[in-house]
Amino acid sequence: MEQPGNPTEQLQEQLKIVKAESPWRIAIRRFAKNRLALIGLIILVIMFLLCFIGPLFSPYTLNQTNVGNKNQAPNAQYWLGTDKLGRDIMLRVMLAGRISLTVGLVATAISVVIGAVLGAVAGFYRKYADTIIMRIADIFLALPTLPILITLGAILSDLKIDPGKRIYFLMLIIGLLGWVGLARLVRSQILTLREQEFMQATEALGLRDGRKIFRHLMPNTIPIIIVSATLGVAGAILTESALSFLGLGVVPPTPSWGNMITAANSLIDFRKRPWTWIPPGMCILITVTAINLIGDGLRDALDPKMKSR
Amino acid sequence: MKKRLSLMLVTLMAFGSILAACGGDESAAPADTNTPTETSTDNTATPDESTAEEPDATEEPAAESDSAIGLTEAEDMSLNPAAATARTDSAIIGLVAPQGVFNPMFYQTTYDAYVNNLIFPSLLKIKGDGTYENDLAESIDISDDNKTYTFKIRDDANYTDGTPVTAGDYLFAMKVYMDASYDGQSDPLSWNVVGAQDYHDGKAKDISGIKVVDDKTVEVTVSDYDAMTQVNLGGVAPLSEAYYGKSYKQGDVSSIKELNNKPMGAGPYKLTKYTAGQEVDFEANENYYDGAPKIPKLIYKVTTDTTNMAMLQSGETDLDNVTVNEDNVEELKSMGFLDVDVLKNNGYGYVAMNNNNPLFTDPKVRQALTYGLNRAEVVEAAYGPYAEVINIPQSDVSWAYTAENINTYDYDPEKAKQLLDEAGWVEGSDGIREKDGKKFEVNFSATADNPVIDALIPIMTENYEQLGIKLVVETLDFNAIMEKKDKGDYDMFFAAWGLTPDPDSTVYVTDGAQNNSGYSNKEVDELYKQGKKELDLEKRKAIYAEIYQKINADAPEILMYQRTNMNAINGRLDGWDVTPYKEFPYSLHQVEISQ
Amino acid sequence: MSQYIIRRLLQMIPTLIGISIIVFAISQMVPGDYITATQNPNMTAERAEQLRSLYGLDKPPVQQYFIWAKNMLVGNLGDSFQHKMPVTEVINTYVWNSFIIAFVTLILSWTIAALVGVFSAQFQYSFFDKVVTLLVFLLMSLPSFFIGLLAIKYFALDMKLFPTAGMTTAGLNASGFDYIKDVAKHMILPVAVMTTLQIGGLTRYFRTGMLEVIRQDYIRTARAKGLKERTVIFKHAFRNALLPAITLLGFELPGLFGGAMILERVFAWPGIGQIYLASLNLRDYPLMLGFTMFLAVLTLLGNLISDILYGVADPRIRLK
Amino acid sequence: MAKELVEFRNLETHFSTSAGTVKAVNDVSFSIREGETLCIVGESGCGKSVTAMSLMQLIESPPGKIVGGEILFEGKDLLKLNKKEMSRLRGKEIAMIFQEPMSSLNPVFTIGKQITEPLLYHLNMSQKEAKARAIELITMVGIPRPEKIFDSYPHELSGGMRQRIMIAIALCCDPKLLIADEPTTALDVTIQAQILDLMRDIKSKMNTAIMMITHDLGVVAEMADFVVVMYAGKVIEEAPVLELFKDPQHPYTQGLLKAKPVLSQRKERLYSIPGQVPNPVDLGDNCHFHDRCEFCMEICKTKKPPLRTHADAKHKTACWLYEEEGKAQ
Repeated sequence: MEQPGNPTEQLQEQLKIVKAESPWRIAIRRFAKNRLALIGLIILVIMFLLCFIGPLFSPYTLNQTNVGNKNQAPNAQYWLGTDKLGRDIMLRVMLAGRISLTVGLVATAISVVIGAVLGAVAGFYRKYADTIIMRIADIFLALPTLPILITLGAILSDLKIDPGKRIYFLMLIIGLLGWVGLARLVRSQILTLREQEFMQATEALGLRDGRKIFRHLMPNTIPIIIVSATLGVAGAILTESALSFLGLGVVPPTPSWGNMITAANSLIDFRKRPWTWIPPGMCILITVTAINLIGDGLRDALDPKMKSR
Repeated sequence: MKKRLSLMLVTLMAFGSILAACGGDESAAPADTNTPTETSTDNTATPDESTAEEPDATEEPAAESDSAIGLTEAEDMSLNPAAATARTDSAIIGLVAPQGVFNPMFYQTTYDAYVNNLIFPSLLKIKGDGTYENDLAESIDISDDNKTYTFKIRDDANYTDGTPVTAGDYLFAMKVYMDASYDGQSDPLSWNVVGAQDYHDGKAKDISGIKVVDDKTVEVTVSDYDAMTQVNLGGVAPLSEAYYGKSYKQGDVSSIKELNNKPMGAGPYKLTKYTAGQEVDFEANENYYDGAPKIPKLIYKVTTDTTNMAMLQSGETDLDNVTVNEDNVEELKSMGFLDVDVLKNNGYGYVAMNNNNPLFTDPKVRQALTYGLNRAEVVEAAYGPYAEVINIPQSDVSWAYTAENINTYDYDPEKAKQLLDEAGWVEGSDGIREKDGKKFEVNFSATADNPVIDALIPIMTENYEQLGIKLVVETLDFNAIMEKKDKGDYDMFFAAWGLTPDPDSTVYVTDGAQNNSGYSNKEVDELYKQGKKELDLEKRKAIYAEIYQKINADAPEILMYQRTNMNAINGRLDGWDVTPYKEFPYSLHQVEISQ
Repeated sequence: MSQYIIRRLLQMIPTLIGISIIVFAISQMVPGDYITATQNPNMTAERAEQLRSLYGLDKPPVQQYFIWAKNMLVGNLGDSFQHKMPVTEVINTYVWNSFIIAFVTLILSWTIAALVGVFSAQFQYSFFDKVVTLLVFLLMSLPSFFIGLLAIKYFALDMKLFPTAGMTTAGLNASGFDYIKDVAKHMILPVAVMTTLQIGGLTRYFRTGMLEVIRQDYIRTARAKGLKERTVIFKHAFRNALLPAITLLGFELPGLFGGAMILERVFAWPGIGQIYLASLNLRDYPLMLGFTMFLAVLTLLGNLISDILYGVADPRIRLK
Repeated sequence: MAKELVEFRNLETHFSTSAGTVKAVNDVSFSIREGETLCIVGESGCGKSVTAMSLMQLIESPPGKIVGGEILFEGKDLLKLNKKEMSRLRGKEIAMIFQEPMSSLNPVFTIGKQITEPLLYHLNMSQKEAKARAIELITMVGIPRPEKIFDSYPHELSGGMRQRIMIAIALCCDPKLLIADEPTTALDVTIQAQILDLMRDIKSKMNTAIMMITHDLGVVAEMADFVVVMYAGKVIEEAPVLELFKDPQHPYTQGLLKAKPVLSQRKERLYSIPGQVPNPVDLGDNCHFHDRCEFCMEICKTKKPPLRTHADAKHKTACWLYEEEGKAQ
């Protein structure tokens, strides 16, 4: 029962076990042992299943409007009620999940990978690499997002890209816009970490840079990456609905959780028709919470400082 | 965190734009209605139809038809909150933030116009039915050739600084209009005033066509006239040369623009304080020539569509323009102390078809697409009783409106199929019609921030699928759609037009500045020319009726609906005279407080 | 250190030039211009031509860029098309309204987030921690206008605790302290909502930072020295947990002046956010470009300041 | 004989994990006398550090918890003190240095600040006095140019210097007991020797009792007056250092000594104890070493041997080999 060790010790630990079992294997084993993380994973899987398989069992279809049934409260026929065009909210929430889950996860993954890698490289090599990467980050940060998006939307339209496929561009764009913050955070952590003794040890061992960065430095930045990712997923899901208006996202009537919530945009909707916004809101909440649970589990699993508790 | 921030930023920006656009014509989007036309202030005579093209947003279904439109009086004034009744000598009017361009020549938004309306009277003003009457002008004499207009300004008209309104001030205003550096929204050179071009080009120091006969009389000569000339010339608001002209030099109007936030005119109110983005305070002009306004103090308070109802409810405002939908109307009526006035909007929504595109050159195809779309269902779904399907591009409250010999294109898929067959588009093996090996596949662009689109897209997609037409829908930024339109690189898009009081327009004229669809019909062109030149109202009515019948038959675009606007007014204020053409500022000076 | 700062400041020059070129290029690519965006139905081709030449929009883009850049160097951002006054004046008129709420929000959100984060971390997986976590996620799951509307409904309309919207009471002719009091009263709701939204993410970062730090050996050392728990947490642990947050602090500088488009709108707050949005919708390029560059400078400065602060706060980092 | 300074009586410290309860310290009793150096030896995870942390009451809770026993310090039961009283004791009467000099100092504060902190807090010195005392301490632990060091940050110092600083911090309030948890493990050999010299030096100067935790018998031989051997949360043998080295009784201790290379008697290969430390979760009530013990008997698997004196009065062993029941088998 040692106290959590420091990076030096951690390195020794790792060196000891490199042969026996790779850190990733250990991570998987630890992750599987983390109950909360597993619950998070299960919730996420259930969400996916519901969204991708659920609609197959629905008696309604996407384009089916029925003004006579508009704004119904949840009832036996419409379990979650209907919206202002008389569409089944249950079906829409599930269909919306396909878009929102995919966009949220993929876009976040893109920005996290770019942000973490660029941040780590900048922090590790410093000098020119740092200057160049960080100045690019500055430029990204300073660019006016909305005009760029409008322009991109127009360009995609001019190129006659199938509107159904623009969602891929959307994910890419949200991902590309989101990496700067994380890059700066990771960079500053790496700047500190690389000055620590255990890095001198890796120096002595003659490890390659890539290994130093990804094996020894990056694991220490996992917690912050996870926070960033959790926040990012929610952000991406909500951002999607905004970008749809610029020709970059889904086309109505295709629903997304974001555009379903945004559709309820007055005090009256809020008061009179909670069933229009609570389901998509809950879905985002559940997704974010699940991802956070998984994230915490991942962090504990990957964190060498956390010993076999 | 930054990541979150930047994403948030995107979200913010985009939501912002949505909300902005959502506000509907009256409330928000700078890009739409606020466009001044030369019709601007009181003169509103403008030749043209329409102000904005952006579809009017955020309206929703509502109550039942006929009763839906018109004024519903407050029922129980005892419910009036103390905050409102405490204001015994003032009224607060809620509106979207003006930009501080308080000059009738330069303003950009409707809300700046609302301010200008109170401060700068023109020679003419609009009446409730969309025609004009004298305001500052005591009389207008028109020469027999219709080219010389003699305006006589009222003797009792004085600026709020006590100096009289003179003919010279009119000339001064005209000079500013004609100045080369004038960058307002009007197109004064199109008024054909003799000598205007020379003044504009700096070749002359005066405008030869404008003669100051005496202090109160000015004579304007035009090189060519039309139905709009009198309104164009009479729509000018004289500007005090003594106040505005101190540092004016030909070719540089910047000294006048510098006074934009310190306006001084001869109107019923004078501006006492302007706090950007918050409020504009006015004080009654005791010496107003039409009689001192009955409310001594007036405040324009900035509201947004998210809170304007709440502020009416709490009594913080006395009047506001609220987006029309069933919820809002019901809510406002239930407050009991508000007069709720639902008015026809001067405008209509439509689906444009590119008439130059081989797909749509055949009128039969365009008719088929109109027959084949269940417009009534779309409008019902989007607006309920607060909008109507239209079949001619004119408001049914206009004098130019006609219902005679107009095909209503009621939903009829069989007829549509038959027309398509006749046009040579036959169903292919995959169920999609084709002609000469080309599939009938249509790209449709629309702005997304709008209740019509929500209903239109699914219904349209399904309706057209039945006809054997494949619809590919995209949502885009409004300006991006307009650019596609300008380049002619589009099949169909959804938009809306605003209507001006006068039916003259270039929307359906071959190569007209506003012609979006590329529609061309020589007869229509000729009729529009006649209509513009004709000064007799009855004759004009006949001409425009004919125009609308031809357009109706050609179906250059799918006309969709005319919707409504709503003013909610605290019942303690009486004496309004508001119509779709005559907005609330025009009768403010006669409104009184009756507790 | 001063060498480092000078070098970074020098680096800002090419960066800003790069930004200005990209921003300008985007403005050229965005569909529509002021003339088309204003949608004036009476606009004849001739008048459009006149206006474009008045505004210099008819010149080749490269020439336009250099004119713009040259004017910018002497501090002239040009005149706003729609406001008909200098861009600097427009910005100056509205930006301070945005600044005051952003500033108060900044102070509040950082203070609260730090405290909540610290407690959340110290009592990880406690009831308090779980409630905070769930609340944070809940706030993240709803768009900001939603939360703004909610606040108005409960606190302004139902409980009548605060004014509904706006920055001052209409017709109030107060000055001095009364004026400040009035503005403060109007500020409470928007600031509260913005703070709530900001706290969310920040709390997560602080919590994570603290969780990392309190497991470090030097915290054990501090405890072994017999220091009070409060000293251990707030002096030894917090100072280290704050390090990543310094990076985030740099982002706040442009945020202070950038305005909040949605919430300004929801609360009818006369801030710069809505003005900027309008400039974009109307393609009022001088205002749009000017404000973008203004924010760009602040962004770069913010990052520079955060880098310097980081170097100061963490002695292990050598700024070279 | 010196007075007893610390006495552990039946200390029980448990950790709850997802896999079950770990009795990290299981019924441990021994004592430390004033001015004496006591070494606790054992493999990783045998509970030596937890014993020390229990004394400091720095067990992370949850998951750790002291569930039973007493720790008497100068006759007072530390476990009965409240938080404030305990923190008054920590750093002042009982000081501790750790295995990892690299990370045991706060990276963002200067050395000076970290040394003066307890002086200001425990002894209420003025800033000036504290600084003077700190410089004195830095000099005492053998670091040249103390003024400069005073204003340095930890990362500017080498590992050995940092451990010296840790010692300086530990000594600043003249503690009666210094706990050193593997103070030299992370250092290289020459530095190790210097640090040990320094500690011996200090002990002789200040008459501080030292409780040293180590798995290095070399260190034990050099430093200890008295040795406690722990295995799987239990004390299995305790004796004065010479006695233990001369006559190790418990098979585990014997194994440990065999495992230690000795220059004078080079063997073909180093001896190592076969098998592994048992899984610490839910250990039975028996001799925990039984499955690695070459002398294992039936009773070892079923019954826990008591810790008892056998030959020398100060030498106690817990092993059935020396018990009647064991011998009987």
